[in-house]
Amino acid sequence: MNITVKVFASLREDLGIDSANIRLSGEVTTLDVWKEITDKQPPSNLLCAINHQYVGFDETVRDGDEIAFFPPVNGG
Amino acid sequence: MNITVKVFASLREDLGIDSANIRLSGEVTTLDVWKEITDKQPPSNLLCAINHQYVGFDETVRDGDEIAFFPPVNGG
Amino acid sequence: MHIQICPEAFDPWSEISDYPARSKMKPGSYGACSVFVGFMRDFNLGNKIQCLELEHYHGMTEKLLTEHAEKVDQQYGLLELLVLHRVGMIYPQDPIVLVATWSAHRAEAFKGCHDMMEYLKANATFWKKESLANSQHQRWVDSQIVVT
Amino acid sequence: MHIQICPEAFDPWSEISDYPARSKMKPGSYGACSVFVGFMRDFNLGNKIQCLELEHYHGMTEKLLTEHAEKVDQQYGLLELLVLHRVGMIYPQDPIVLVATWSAHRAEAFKGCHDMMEYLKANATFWKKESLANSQHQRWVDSQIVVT
Repeated sequence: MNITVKVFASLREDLGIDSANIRLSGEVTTLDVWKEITDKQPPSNLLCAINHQYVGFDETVRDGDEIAFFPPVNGG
Repeated sequence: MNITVKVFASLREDLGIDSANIRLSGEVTTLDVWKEITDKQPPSNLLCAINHQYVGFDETVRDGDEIAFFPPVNGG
Repeated sequence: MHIQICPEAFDPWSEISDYPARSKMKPGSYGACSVFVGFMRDFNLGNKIQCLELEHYHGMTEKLLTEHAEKVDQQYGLLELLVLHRVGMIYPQDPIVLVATWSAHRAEAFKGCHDMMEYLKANATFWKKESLANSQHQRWVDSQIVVT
Repeated sequence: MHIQICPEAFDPWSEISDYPARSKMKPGSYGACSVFVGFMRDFNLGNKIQCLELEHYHGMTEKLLTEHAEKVDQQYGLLELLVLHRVGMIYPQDPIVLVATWSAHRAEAFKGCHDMMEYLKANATFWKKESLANSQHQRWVDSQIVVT
């Protein structure tokens, strides 16, 4: 399956990744996607979304999904 | 002693009094002032002020005071 | 801090927009502004309302609002506080009251604005007499008192 | 209801002033308007700040804000709700966020505005990178994350 990965803010700078298209096969979770883009450990306060919705790291990823990783948010 | 009495809103209309200067003698409370301006019973939700400060009906009145009687307030 | 009783209509948004420049605040010092504006509705208690006459106790109203504004200012560490309140003849859609607070962070601005507004509603010496549309009927709003 | 991400500076007071006429509200139907505006301060964590770059997750931000605005709208029976939020380069004194609510009575407007603002702060996908004055130093604000 093909997915899109997006990375934001300081995490984008740390990983050097803005956006990526990845091909994966088999049963895949959001944590698997993280491991696919970096060898680093997921930070304790890392946030994750699938298709613009907050999810955990054991969430199943499907073909065509947009997966995002980002640090704590700070609007307003 | 001389005092000024002011009456507001529906109470002003009911009593037919807007403002009055009254001469009184002896120990006088706000309730005595009420009795001086009308024979009617003080309504249960009547409010009273001396010199722009909320007070009760047993408050002592002094020469030169401005005593006000009015219904529940409703600003904003 | 500015407290004002207004016999004429005011534009709340231009008042707020203009206020910081003529206040004691330094530009860039405030991170938050919380505002409440009360407007006259054209409907009350099931009746269409034509206009409202707003009466106040001149002197006492200003004293109460100023004293409480100073308290709120201190309690929440506000940078500025603005209160405007109409009196006189008011028509549907007209602004009646404006409370605006400025502070470094949002919690203080929110709390200060809410506190000032609740105090004003419960204590400030204003009374409203509304005139019903298509009728000669007038009535005092929420300040019924029975004298017997 | 209107939710907008703004790449350019906006004037919060003229936006609020203009909104009722282009909203679904009938004139005279609203008795209360509660507003919060967040501004950029020129000082943070002991440093003078020159500017701020505000990044957002396009798509997710709009979705989260719209979903929560609909929830707030229903929960408090609001008549209207307006949310504007800046992205891009922001300078001291610039408005960053505007939340405004309209309702028949004041409690609902106050609660709706506060609820929307708290949700936005805690959940909406924005990040801030500030540039210190008189320095080349830049830092991410309140979104520290350590990748090892």
